[in-house]
Amino acid sequence: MKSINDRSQNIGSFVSQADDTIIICRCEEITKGEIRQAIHDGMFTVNEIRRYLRAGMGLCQGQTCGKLVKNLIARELCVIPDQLDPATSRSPMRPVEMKVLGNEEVTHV
Amino acid sequence: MSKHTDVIIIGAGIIGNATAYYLARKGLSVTVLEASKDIGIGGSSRNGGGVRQSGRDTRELPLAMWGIKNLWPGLSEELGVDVEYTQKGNLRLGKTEAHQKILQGLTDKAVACGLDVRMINGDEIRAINPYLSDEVTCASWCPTDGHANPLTATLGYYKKARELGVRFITEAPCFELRKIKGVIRQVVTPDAIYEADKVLVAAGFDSRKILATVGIDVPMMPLKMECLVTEAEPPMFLQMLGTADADFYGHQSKHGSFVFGGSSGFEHLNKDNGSPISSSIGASCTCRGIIKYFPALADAKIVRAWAGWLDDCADHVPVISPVAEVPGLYIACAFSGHGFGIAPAVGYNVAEMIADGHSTIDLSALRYDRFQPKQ
Amino acid sequence: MNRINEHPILGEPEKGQLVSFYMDGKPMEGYAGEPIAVALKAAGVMTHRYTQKNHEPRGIFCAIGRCTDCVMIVDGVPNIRTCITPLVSGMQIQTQDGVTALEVSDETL
Amino acid sequence: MKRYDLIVVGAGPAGLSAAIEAARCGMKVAVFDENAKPGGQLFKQIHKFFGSKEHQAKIRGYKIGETLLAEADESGVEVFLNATVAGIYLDKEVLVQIGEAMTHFKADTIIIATGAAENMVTFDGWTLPGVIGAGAAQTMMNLYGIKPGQRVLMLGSGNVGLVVSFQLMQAGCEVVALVDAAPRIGGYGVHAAKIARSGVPFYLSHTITKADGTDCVTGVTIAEVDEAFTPIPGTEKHFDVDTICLAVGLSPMSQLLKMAGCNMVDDPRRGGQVPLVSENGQTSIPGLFAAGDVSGIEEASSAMIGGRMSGLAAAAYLGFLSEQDKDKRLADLEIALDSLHQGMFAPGSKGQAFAKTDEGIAVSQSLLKKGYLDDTDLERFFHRSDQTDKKSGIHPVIECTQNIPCNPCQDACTRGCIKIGKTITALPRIDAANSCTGCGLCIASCSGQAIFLVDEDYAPGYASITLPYEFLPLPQKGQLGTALSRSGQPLSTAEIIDVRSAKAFDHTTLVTIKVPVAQAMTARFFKPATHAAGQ
Repeated sequence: MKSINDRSQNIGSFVSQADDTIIICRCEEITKGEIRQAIHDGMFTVNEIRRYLRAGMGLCQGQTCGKLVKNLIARELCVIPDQLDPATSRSPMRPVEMKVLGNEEVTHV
Repeated sequence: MSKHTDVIIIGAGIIGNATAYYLARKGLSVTVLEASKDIGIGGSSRNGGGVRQSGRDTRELPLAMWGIKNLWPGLSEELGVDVEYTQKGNLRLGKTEAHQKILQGLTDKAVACGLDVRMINGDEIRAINPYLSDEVTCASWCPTDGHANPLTATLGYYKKARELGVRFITEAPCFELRKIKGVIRQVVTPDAIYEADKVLVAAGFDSRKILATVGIDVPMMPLKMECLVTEAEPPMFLQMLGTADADFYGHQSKHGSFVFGGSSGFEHLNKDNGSPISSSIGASCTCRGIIKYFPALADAKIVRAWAGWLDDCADHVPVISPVAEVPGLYIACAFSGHGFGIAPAVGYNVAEMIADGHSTIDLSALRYDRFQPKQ
Repeated sequence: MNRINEHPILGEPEKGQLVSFYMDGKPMEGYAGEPIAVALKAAGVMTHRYTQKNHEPRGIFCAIGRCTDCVMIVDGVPNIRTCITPLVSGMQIQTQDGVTALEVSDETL
Repeated sequence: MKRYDLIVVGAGPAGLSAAIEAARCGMKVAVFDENAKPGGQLFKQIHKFFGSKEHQAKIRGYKIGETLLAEADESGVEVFLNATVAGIYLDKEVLVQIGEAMTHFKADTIIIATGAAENMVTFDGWTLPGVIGAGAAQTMMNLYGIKPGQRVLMLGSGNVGLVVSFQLMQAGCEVVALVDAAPRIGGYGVHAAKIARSGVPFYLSHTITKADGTDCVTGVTIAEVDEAFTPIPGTEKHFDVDTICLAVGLSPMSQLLKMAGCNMVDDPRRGGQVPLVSENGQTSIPGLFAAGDVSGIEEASSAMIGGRMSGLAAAAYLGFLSEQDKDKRLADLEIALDSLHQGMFAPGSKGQAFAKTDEGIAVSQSLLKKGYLDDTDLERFFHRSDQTDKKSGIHPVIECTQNIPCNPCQDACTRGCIKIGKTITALPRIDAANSCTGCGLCIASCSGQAIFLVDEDYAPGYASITLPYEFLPLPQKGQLGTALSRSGQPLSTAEIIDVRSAKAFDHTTLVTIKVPVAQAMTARFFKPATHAAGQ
């Protein structure tokens, strides 16, 4: 198993590909090329890609692109996808209006 | 690859990354060891993004003022990453006489240090930010404050440092610091022993445990804080916001989403399972606080909430210092929730401290030994 | 023409009351209680929004409220997931452009 | 704070089954589901289920859903709909959005049964309106009575892609092609055969290279791929479609488990990020269980068993069920689950290519590549002694050539003509000693629609073929049309000589056509003269 912990390892230089313009993160409109470039900038984890590019940080919170991003990183780093952690799961699981989130129903047993 | 470099930095947060970058720029070889799997996963990416001078302790204010003057404006260009630095002022809001008193005190102290900050009334506040509710009656206003994106700033420093040859190793928690012949020399991780002439401990709250291995203590406690972020909204305002009561703070990001931090008041009683999971009430409390100040945001949807640990110092001011008992060892931790805005200045000055033995800004008020009994 | 009037297995679909709503100011009809997206689909509307960065059209994608691609402005509130939001008589639905309503010229009404 | 013995998240097959078992043990149970309708995917599944009686085989998914809901109601389970779980916190606290408020609940046990989310695949134009998930198509057609489009291309030949393609045709859409990058059809051959015989072409080792259109999909280009799944230039084919449907697998929707702090693992065999669980679905957090697709992608039948198991385990955890009773009941469920886990499509055999059936017969390569059995396959599968002995009079021909867990045909035949035996993945055999009455119950009971009644002696020079038909409008007796081959090719004029509907057939109409006797073993579908099937 190849380790992704050494961030100085040589992963080759960024070479653009024909399909780099394809959107991966539909919410934030982040392309495959941008994600591949970010990996070559040293972003080796799903969390780092997310924070660097906003991929997976839009309205759907990466529900659609999560696996795509993970597979892209794995391919670019030549590791198996299982080696990479998915992004952190965070509440709320679906978008909630502030007035609703702030409106806590108090029920007494 | 040799495991010896001029400097080892423990902790790949924004402090560690910025220091690594400025050290590399001076030509030093640097290794950064990060305990977790991700770069910048701690407080660096879990804060409200404030880049402010107002409301600060006078001991750290010079760093904040110097960084805003000298580093923040050119940072995006320097790092090649948009750190979204926006200098459109900071409103610290109050609703009551008690608030007014707190704000006035902070303002007076900052003015004495030469900061352009003043108290303004409700009408003046709403002239700056028309979305604020009528309940807001006073504020301190510092027009040179602002905000930036903590995520891209932290990773921007990482990217640039990496480009300059800094070696970053993740999942490398430091078990032990070791002196050889009285000076710092080794950093022990589960997989390897790394060697350097100088070591900087910038590992947030974990710094306490690491420093203890060479008999040094920084009195600090972990304090959980929670943040939340909305969906993208149409542009509303550009100021950084805070409140006298610290019930929330935040800003609208370049992306359009609002990033707010806040508290339920129970954070100091936190119970956790080892990771900074959000509490079940934190986000709700923060939302209620925000809506009172910004009724217009009631319909804004929260897309995620997160929690993080502050390394809260006994006197709520950072420790940035060389360690006399362990030559070659340096500390930059205990930022107490104020770290992000001063991070570039800290990195720059700590790099000077390590490389040159002195720094542009006098940091002596932030020494680690300030907690020792007075003689 | 998109409605299934009779299904070989499910028979006749259950429908709510026929109500009117407005799509970018234009009156349309749908069944109360069905998702807004279904009423729009029946009326032949494919584009629910245009994206912020590239101004590209988006419509129904997951149809279960997860992907957030079908969001529109409903009664003035943006980012409403139309695939899971029930249609109510008189609703004002607007095509979303980035995070605000698409400007619709009077001639198209 | 409102408190329950058990909180179940997700009112799908696993969640409801878990809740029912737990409530029957005396537990106070709440189920939260973010949807307006309960049942999860069951109400979108209008095909008859596979398995055996204990798995509710030959019952359509939505009917199973109705039964589960009735059982949940009867056993006192509280089902909260439009109730979105925002988060799970320490001490089994669950924060739920119900209406315009957030409500805090606590439970002594929690079962997460949030199911799965669809995987996606990217290509030029995949964000255009008109490109949708297969699940979206099902939701639109089967829950809301609306067609996703008029002309559809399906990507993905797993069971979801196959089943939804058939459902699209049932809803009145035209499926122009079924495409998969894999060299073999991933789902059940019987599902593929239903689609192939109505004329839908399969393009294996093909992928979508581009969706055309500026405002919405107006067409699609596919191309053949090489072994590295790279499109081969010059192999492009274009189709005018308004809809592209993606059915490229599912991933467990396990975010809540991760958020709750369960130890997780990325297991490709289970579809992605799943919790580490013990046998009955208990995660690394005591009292917190996972059931159904969220702990590993399978199908609804096994999800229901898995749900029941975790419901019983939760009951035992809180002392509502003795350890002995739990062990006994779990052992029975284990057997039921094991029987679903046999054969060529067992979870452990994923991606494996079988050369021979369990019976030692070489599998049909044509079925795997084109979706239908070819003439050489007939030789091996149906001209065996057990099928050919019966040449005169009406007799069943069962075109079931893969070891899938299913046996309703055996129970359906009251005359004992059809034998499967104890292992439900065995291929059905025809017992020629028993005579067939032509009742047709076997046809209607076959979830794969793979049984035909053939009578070579129907009339001089003519054979009759009775086949399952689930499209509208129904053909009328005397109506003329075209007999189609297994690959959907027109063979000859066919006349409808009988149309039978019955409650026992459950919406599968039995249509008998008259064809030249030479086509007795080749004609397998009927296309009305005036319009295409299903339109």
